[in-house]
Amino acid sequence: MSDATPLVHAQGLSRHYKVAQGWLKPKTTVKALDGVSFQLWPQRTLAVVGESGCGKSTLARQLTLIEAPSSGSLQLSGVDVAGADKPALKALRQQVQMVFQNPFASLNPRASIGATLDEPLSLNTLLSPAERRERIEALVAKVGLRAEHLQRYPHMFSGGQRQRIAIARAMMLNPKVVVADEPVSALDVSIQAQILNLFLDLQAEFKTAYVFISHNLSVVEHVADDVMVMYLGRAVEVGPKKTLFARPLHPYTQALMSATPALRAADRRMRIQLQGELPSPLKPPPGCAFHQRCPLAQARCQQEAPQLRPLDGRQVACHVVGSV
Amino acid sequence: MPTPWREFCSGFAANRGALFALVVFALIATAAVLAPWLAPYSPTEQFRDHMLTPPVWASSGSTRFLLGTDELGRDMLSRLLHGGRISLGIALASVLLSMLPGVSLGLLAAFQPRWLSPLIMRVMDIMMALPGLLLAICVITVLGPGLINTVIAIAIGALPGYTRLTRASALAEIGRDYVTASRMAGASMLRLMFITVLPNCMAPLIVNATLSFSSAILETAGLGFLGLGVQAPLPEWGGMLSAARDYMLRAPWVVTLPGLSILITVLAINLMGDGLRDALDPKLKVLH
Amino acid sequence: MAALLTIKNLRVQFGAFPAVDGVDLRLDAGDLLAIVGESGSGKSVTMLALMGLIDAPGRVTADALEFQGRDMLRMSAAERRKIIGREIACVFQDALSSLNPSYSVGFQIGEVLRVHLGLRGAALKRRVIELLELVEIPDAARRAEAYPHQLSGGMNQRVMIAMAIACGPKLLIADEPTTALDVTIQAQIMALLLRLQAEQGMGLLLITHDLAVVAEMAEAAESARAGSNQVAVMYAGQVIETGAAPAIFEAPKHPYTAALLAAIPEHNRGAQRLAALPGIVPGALDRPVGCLLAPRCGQVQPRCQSERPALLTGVRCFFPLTRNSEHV
Amino acid sequence: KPLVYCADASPEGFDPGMWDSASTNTATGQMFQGLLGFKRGGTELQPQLASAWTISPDAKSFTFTLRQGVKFHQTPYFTPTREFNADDVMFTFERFIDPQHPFNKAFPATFVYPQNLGLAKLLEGIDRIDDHTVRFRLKAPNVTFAANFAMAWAGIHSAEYAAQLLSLGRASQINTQPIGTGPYRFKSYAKDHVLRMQANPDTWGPQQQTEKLIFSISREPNVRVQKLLAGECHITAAVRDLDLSAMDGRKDITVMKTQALNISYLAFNLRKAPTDRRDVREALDIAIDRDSIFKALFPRGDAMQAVSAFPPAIAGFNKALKNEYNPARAKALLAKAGFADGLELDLWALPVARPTNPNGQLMAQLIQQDWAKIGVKAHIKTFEWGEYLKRANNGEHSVYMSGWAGETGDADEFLTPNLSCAANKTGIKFCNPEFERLIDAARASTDPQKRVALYEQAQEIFKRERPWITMAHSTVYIPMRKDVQGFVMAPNGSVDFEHVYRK
Amino acid sequence: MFAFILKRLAALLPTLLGITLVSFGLIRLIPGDPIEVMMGERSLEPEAHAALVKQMGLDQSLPAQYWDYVSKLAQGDLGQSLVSRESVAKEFATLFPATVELAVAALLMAVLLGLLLGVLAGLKRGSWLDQGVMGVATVGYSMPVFWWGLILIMFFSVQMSWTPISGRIGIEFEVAPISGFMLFDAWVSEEAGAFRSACLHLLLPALVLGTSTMAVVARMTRSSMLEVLREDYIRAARAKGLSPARVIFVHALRNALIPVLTVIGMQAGSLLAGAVLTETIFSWPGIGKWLIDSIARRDYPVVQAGILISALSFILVNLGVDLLYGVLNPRIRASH
Ligand SMILES: Nc1ncnc2c1ncn2[C@@H]1O[C@H](COP(=O)(O)OP(=O)(O)OP(=O)(O)O)[C@@H](O)[C@H]1O
Ligand SMILES: Nc1ncnc2c1ncn2[C@@H]1O[C@H](COP(=O)(O)OP(=O)(O)OP(=O)(O)O)[C@@H](O)[C@H]1O
Ligand SMILES: [Mg+2]
Ligand SMILES: [Mg+2]
Repeated sequence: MSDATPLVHAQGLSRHYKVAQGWLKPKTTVKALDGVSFQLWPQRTLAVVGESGCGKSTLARQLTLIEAPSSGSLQLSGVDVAGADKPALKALRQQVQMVFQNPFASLNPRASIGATLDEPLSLNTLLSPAERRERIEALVAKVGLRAEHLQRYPHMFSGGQRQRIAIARAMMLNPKVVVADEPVSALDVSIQAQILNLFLDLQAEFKTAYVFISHNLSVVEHVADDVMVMYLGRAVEVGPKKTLFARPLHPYTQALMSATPALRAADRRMRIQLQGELPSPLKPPPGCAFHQRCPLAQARCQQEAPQLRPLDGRQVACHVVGSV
Repeated sequence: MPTPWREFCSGFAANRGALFALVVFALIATAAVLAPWLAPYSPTEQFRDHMLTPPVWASSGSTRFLLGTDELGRDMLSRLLHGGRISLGIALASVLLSMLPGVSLGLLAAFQPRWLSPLIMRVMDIMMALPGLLLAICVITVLGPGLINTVIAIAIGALPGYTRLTRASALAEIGRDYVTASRMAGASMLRLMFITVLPNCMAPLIVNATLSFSSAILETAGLGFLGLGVQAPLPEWGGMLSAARDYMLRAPWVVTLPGLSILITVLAINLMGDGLRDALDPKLKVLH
Repeated sequence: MAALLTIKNLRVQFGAFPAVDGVDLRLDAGDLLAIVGESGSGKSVTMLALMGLIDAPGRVTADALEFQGRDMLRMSAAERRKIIGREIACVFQDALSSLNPSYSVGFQIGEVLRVHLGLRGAALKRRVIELLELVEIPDAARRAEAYPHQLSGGMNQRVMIAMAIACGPKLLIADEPTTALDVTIQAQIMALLLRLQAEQGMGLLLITHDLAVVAEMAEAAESARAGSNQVAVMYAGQVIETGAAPAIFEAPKHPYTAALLAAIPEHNRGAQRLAALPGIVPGALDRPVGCLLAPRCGQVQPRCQSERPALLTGVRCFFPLTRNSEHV
Repeated sequence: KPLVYCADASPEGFDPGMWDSASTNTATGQMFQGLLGFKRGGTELQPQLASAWTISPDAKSFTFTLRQGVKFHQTPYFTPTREFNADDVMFTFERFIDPQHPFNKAFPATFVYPQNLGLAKLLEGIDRIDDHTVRFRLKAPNVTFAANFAMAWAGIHSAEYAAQLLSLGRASQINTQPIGTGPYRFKSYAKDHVLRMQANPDTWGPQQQTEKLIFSISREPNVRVQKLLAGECHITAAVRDLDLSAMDGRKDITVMKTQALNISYLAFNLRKAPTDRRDVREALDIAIDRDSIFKALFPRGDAMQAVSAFPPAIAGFNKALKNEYNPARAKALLAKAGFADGLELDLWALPVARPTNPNGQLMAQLIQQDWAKIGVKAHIKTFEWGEYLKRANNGEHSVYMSGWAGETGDADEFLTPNLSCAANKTGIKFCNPEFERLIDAARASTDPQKRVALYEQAQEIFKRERPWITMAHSTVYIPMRKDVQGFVMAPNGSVDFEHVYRK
Repeated sequence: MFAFILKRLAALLPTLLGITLVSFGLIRLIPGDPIEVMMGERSLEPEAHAALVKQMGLDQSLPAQYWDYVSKLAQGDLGQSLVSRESVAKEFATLFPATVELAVAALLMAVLLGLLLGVLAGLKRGSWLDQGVMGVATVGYSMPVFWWGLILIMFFSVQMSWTPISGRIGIEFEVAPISGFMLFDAWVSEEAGAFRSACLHLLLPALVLGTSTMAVVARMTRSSMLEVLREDYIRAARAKGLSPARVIFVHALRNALIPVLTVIGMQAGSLLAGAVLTETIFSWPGIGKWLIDSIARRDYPVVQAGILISALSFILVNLGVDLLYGVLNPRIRASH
C-alpha cells in the first residue's frame, strides 16, 4: 500500500433501515446514513460531530464492517469491501477496530479482562498462549492498567478503567484504523482528559488513524485533524479542523458551535439560537433537512437538497453560504 | 479478590431463607442419593403382618418402622427415601432434557431472526398454548407410562419456557456492544452463541431451571396422582399419595408423609430459587 | 433579609458511607447557586435531602436546613409536602424517566395544580395549557394530551419545567436539566430557565457537572438581572470551594477546581496532552483519612494525608492556590 | 323423600342398547324394562313386559306374549298415544340386527352388546305374530338365549317415540331423552354431575314411594364414601373392600353385601412357548400362593378363591375341582416339560382396578415372587388399557390378567364368550374340541339336569388343560344410610331402585 | 383498535392450525382404537370391527381425516364424539362452563388476594408483614394441589362439615341450566338458598385451584411494586408534594400492574387446563377429567376439540391481556 491510498475511502456511503410503524402502516425507510463520502489517512484523526440521531453510530457500523452499507462504496486500504471474499473480509476486519461509547456495556460481564483481551488474539493469530499473554500484558501496561487486573471482571472497574480496557482490546490486533464512537461522553471531565490523553499517546506510538465520533465540540477540537459535521444522515460540512473551527460556514455548524457552552467569555461566539428540534428521521423535511431551523433558509432550500461542494478550504453542503 | 462465583456465594448467603433452604435441600438430596444405604428396608418389601402400622410417635407405633408402614406393610421411611430419589431424579433429568434443547433453540432463534426465528417461535407458541398437563398425559399415553416417559412428558412441557426466555435475554444481549466487539474480533456464530452470549443469559435461566425443577416435582407427583406417572411398585411420592388416598381416614400418615415430602422439597427449591435470583441479579423479576 | 435557603452542615449517610458530608449552602431569593462536581460527588443527594426524599437506610442530619426561615427537617411530612412542589420545585436530569409513562403530560402538570392550588375543570385545563405555552411548547393544547414517550427529550424537559413552575415556586432546583440533551436543545433549555427565573424572581439551584454550562449561565444571568451568582464545587460529598462566578473560574483556589478546569480540552487549546487529574473519585470503601483529594492532588503535602481541612473562606484546602500559582 | 344415589360414573347415554357398562345400565335400568326380568336378588327369569314366554323343544324358537295396558312414559318431550305392543319390540330388536333400518340410517349407533353377541347372526328372524305376540327364531339351539331378554341392553323402546324423532330429524335424541316403561322416567341430566329421574305415575306395577330419584355422579371412590358419610347421598355404587373400614362403627350406615357373578383370572398364551405346554401351565398355576394374594388384595376376607371358570353359585359348578399350592410339584412339572433350569416370561399386570382384581400391579408382584421360587423369572409389564387389550388380543403376552362378569347366572355366559373356539380368533386362546362339544350340547339342552352334567364334565377338561390361572370371585358391598328401605342386591351387579325409598 | 384485534386474530390462525395438527396427530399416535377400548375384553368379529371403523370414518387415510376435521372445523363444527355419539359442542356446553366457572372464581380470588398482599408486602418491604406474606406465598406456590385439596376436604368438609364434599350445588336444588354457570343459574332461580349452596360448593375447589396463582401474583406484584418504587418518576411524583397514598395508588400501582398482568394472563390460561387435578379431587364436572377419559377412550373428536378449545382459551386470554395492556400502558396503546 502506498501513501497515496487512503486507509478509509468512503464514497456515497448510505445505510437505510426499513422500520415497521405498527400493525397497519406500511414500513418506511429511515435514511440513517445518506451518501457520506470522506477519506482517512494514516495517523490522522477524523472527527465526526453531530447531534443525537444524525447517523454517527451508523457510520461507525459501516466502517467497522458490522453492517453492509445499502449503497455507496467503502474501500479499506484500497480494497473494496463489497467485493471482498470471506478471508479477505476477515483480514480487513482486523484492520478496523472499534471503541464504544458505553464502557458498561462494551465489556462482557461474564468474561475476565484477560479473556476479553485474549479473544481477538486467539481467534486471529497463531500465537501461543504464552506469547499472547506477553502481548496482552504489554498493552495493558500501555493503557495504564496492571497485569493483576487481568483476572478481574468488568464490574470491578470504574468507567474510565473500563474504557482503557476497551481501548486495549481495540489495539490488540494492531489495527490501522480505530473507530471510537463517543468514547468519552459517558465519563467525568477528569477521567475524560485521561482517556483523551491515552488516545493521543497510542496514536503517536502505533500510528493508528482514528475516526473519532463525538458530539462535544471542545473534545473534537482537541483531538481532530479533520472534522465532519453531520445532520440527519448527511455530512453538511467537512474540512480540516483549523479551517472549520476558525470560520464555520454551514449555518448548522455555526449554530452547533455557538450552542456549545464555553468557559471563557472570550471563546463565546455570537449566540445563534436554533428554533425547534431535530426533525424525525422517519419524516425528514424535503429539500435541505435543516431548512426548518435554519436562520438563512431560502425558498430553494425547501425543495432541493444541497450537495457538498468545496468552499474556502473545506466542503459545505449549503445553497446559501458563499453564494451571496 | 472476589470472583463472580464468590460474589454470588456471598450474595446467596446473605439470604437467610435461601441458605436454610439450601441446607434442607442438601439433606434431602443426600438422603435421596444414599437411599439404598440409608433406608432400613427395601421399598418394596412387604411386611404382611404390619400393614398400616402408625409412625413411631403414635401410641401404637413401633420403632421397627419409624414412619410407619403403608397399606401393604411396606416401610414408609424406606419408600419416602427411595421416592425422593425418583422424584429428584425425574426432575433433574427433565430439567436437563428441556433446558439443553430449549436453550439451543432459543439461541438459534435469537441469532437467526430471518426465517428460523419465526418458525421456532411459532412452534413454541403452539406448545405453549397446548394445556400442559393434558399434553403430558397425551405424551404418556403415546409412550406408555414409566419413569423415562414421565421425564420426556414433563420436559416437553417445559421446553418452550426455556426457548422464549433464552431468546428474549439473548436478544437483549445481542444488541450490546460487547457482542459487537466479539464479532469484530472475528468470533464465529457458535462462539458468539455459546461462549459470548449464553453465559450472560444464565441468570434468568438458572432461576427458571430451579423453578421448573420444583414444578417438575409437582408435575411428576400430579401425574403419579392420576396414575399416569411412574408405575407402582416404584415409590414415587405422588403415586404413593394417590394410592394412599383410600386410607386417608384410617391411616393419615400414608397421605401426610408423601405430601409433606413433596411440599418441603418444593419449598426448599423455591426458596433457593429466590436466593439465586437475588444473588444472580437483584433486578431479575419473579418469573412465571 | 432572611436567606431563601440555608443549609448548614448537612450530612447524609447510607450505612457507613457519607454520601454528603457536612455541606453548607446559602441561597437568597432571586439568586443563582450552581453546584458543580463530578459524578457521585453528592450533588443529587444534597438536593433530595433538602426535599425530604431520602428514604430509610439513608440518614439525614443537619444543623440547619431552612427554607424561608422554616426548618425543613423538623417539619411533619404533611407540612413539608405543602412546601414541596409548591414553593420548592425541581427539574430532574432525565425528563423521560421522571415522567410517569402511564399518564398524559397534561394530567401530570395538572396534578400539581390540583393538589396544591385546588384547581379543577376548565380552569385547570386552561392553566395547564398556559404553562405549556410559557415553556414554549408549540401547539400546547394538543401536546397536553400526549404521553411522555411521544415527545422528544427536549419537550419532556420543558414539560418538567412547566410542572416545576406551575405553582410559582420561590426556589427552583434543576438537577442536571440538560445533561441528556443535545447542545442546541441544551442552549434552548438553559435560556428558558433563565428567562423564567428572571420573570418569576425564583431562586435557582442549578446542579451540573459541566463547568462551562455554569460559566455561561452565570454570564447570561448576570446580564439578565441583578442577583448574585454563586458556585459551589463538590467533591466526594463535600463542598470544597465556593465563590462567585465567573471569578471562581478565573482564579480557582482549590487544586481540585483548578484541575477540573485544566482537564477541559478548551483550556488546553494547542496543548498536545491534557492536564489530567490522575486517579478516580474515592468510593464508599476507599475514602482517605485526610483530605479527600489527597491521593489525586498534585500539590499534596504531608499534612493533607492525615488531616481533613475545613471549609474556610470559601475553600477547603490547607494550601489554597493563589492567583500566581495557577498553572504551575 | 328424594333418594340420592352416588353413582361411580356418568351414564354414557340413555339408549340401553348402545351401552354396556354397569353405570349406564344402572341409569337406564330404572327407566327401561325388558320382555323378561330377573327376580329381585337372583338370576332367575321372570315375566316383565312379556306376561308369558315359551321355548320350543328344539331350543330354537322363543315366543313372548306381551303384557297389555303398559304405558310409555309421558314427559315434556313425548306424550304416548298408544300402549305398548309388538311394534315396540320389533323396533327395538330390528335396530340391533338391521343396519339398513331407517332409524339406523338416521342415527348410526354402535350396539356394543348385541354386536358382540353376534345377535344378527344368531337370529334367523323375528316374527310379529299379532299385536301382543312376538316370536324370535334362532339359527342354532340355545336355551340360554332367553336370559338376554332380561338384560339391560334389551330394554324396550317406544316405536312411536322413535317415529316421532325420525320425523323431526332428531333421531339421536333417543340416546339423550329416553322414553321407556320403567318405574322412573327421565327428568334431566348434567354430564358428570347429576341425573334426575321422577317416579312414573303411569307405571303398570305398584306406585313408587320415592318421587325423586337422583344420581349424583362422583367418580372418586373415597369422595363417594365421604358423601355417604356426610349424608349428601343415601346409597352409593359398590365400594371397595378397603373403603368399608371408614364405615365401621357408623350407626347411621348399613352395608349390604353379596357374592358377585364374576371372576378374575390370568390367561395363558396357548400359542407361544413356553405356555403352550400344559405342564408349564399347571406348574405356574400350582406355584401360586393364593392365600397370601388374597390377604393382601382382599383384606376383609370376603372374596372367594376361584377354582373353575365361573363362580360356585352358578348351576353346573363342579365341586370336585380344587386349587393346589405345591411349589415342589410345580418344579417337577417344569423339569418334566424340559425347563429344569427355569424359564422367563412376561407377566402382564391389569392396568385397571376391578372388584375381582383391585390392584393388578400388586397381584403381579406377589405372583412374581411365587414364581421366582420355582425358577420362573417373570417380567411385569403393563400398558394403557386400550393398548393392553389390543396387544393381548395379538398374543404378545405369555400371561395376562383378565376377568369376566356375568349377568344371567348361566354357566354358558362365562364359557362361550371366553373359552369357546369362536372366541379364539387369533389362536392364542383356548379351543378344545371336546370342551367345545360339551358346551354346545349344554347350550342346546332344555334339560337342567343334563346341562349340569355336561358343564361338570367340561370343567374337568378346563382344569386339566388349565388355559387360565383362576383367581377370584369378589364380594360386592353397597353401603347405604339407615333410612333407605327396600333395597335388594343383585348378584349380577345391577342396582335396582324399584320400591326403594327413604323412611 | 378494532382493526388491531382483527389483525391479531388473523395472526393466530397459523398457530391454531398448528394446534389442530398437533392434537390431531398426537391422539392418533396413541396405539389402539376407540372400538377396541369400547369392547373391552369382549372380542368382536373382524367384520363387525371393520364395519364400525367405517361407520366412524376411521378407514380413511389420515390426511383425508385431517382435511375432514379441519374443513368441518372451519364451519364451526367440532364433530361428534365417537363414544357418546353426541355432538362435541353439546357435551362441552355443559362441561366447559363448569371449568370456566371454577377457573374464573379461582382467578378472581387469586388476583384480588394476591394483588392486595403483594402491594402490602411491597410497601412494607422487610417488615414482618412482608416476610409473612412472602412466606405464605412461597408455601402456596410449592403446595401440591391434590394434597392441598385433600387436606382442605378432610378439614372443612369431613371434620367440620362446613363445606360440601363435592359437586356444584346441593343436590336438593334443581336449578335450570340457563347459562351453565351454576352461580348465575342459582342466582336467577327462585329457589332459596341455591345461590348460597352454589357458592359453598365453589369455595374449596376455587381456593385449591387458585392457591398457586395467588402466590405467583402476590410475589410478582411485590417485586414489580418494589421495582416501580425505585423509578425516577416516583421520586419526581414525591417531589411534587403528592401524598404517599396518591403516589402509590395513582403513580406506582398502575405501572406495577403491567408486568403482573402478563403473569395473570399466563396463569389464567393455564388455570383452565390445570383444573384437571382439582376437578378430580372435588368431582367437579368440568372438561379436564372428561378429556383425560376421552384420551383413554380414544375419542378422537373430543380430544381434538378439547385441546383446541383449551389452547384457544389460552390464546384468547392472552390476547385479552395484550389489549388490557394497552389500556394500562399508553406506550403500547400508541403502537396499536
Ligand atoms: N437498526 C436500525 N433500524 C432502524 N433505524 C435505525 C437503526 N439504527 C439506527 N437507526 C436510526 O438511524 C438514525 C441514526 O442513528 P445513529 O445511532 O447512527 O445516530 P447517532 O448519531 O449515533 O446518535 P447518538 O448520538 O444518539 O448515538 C436514528 O434515527 C436511528 O433511529
Ligand atoms: N439510596 C442510596 N443508597 C446508597 N448510596 C447512595 C444512594 N443514593 C446515592 N448514593 C450514593 O451517594 C453518592 C452521591 O450520589 P449523587 O447521586 O448525589 O451523585 P451526583 O453528584 O448527583 O452524581 P451524578 O452526576 O452522577 O448525578 C454516590 O456515591 C451514590 O452511590
Ligand atoms: Mg450513537
Ligand atoms: Mg445526580
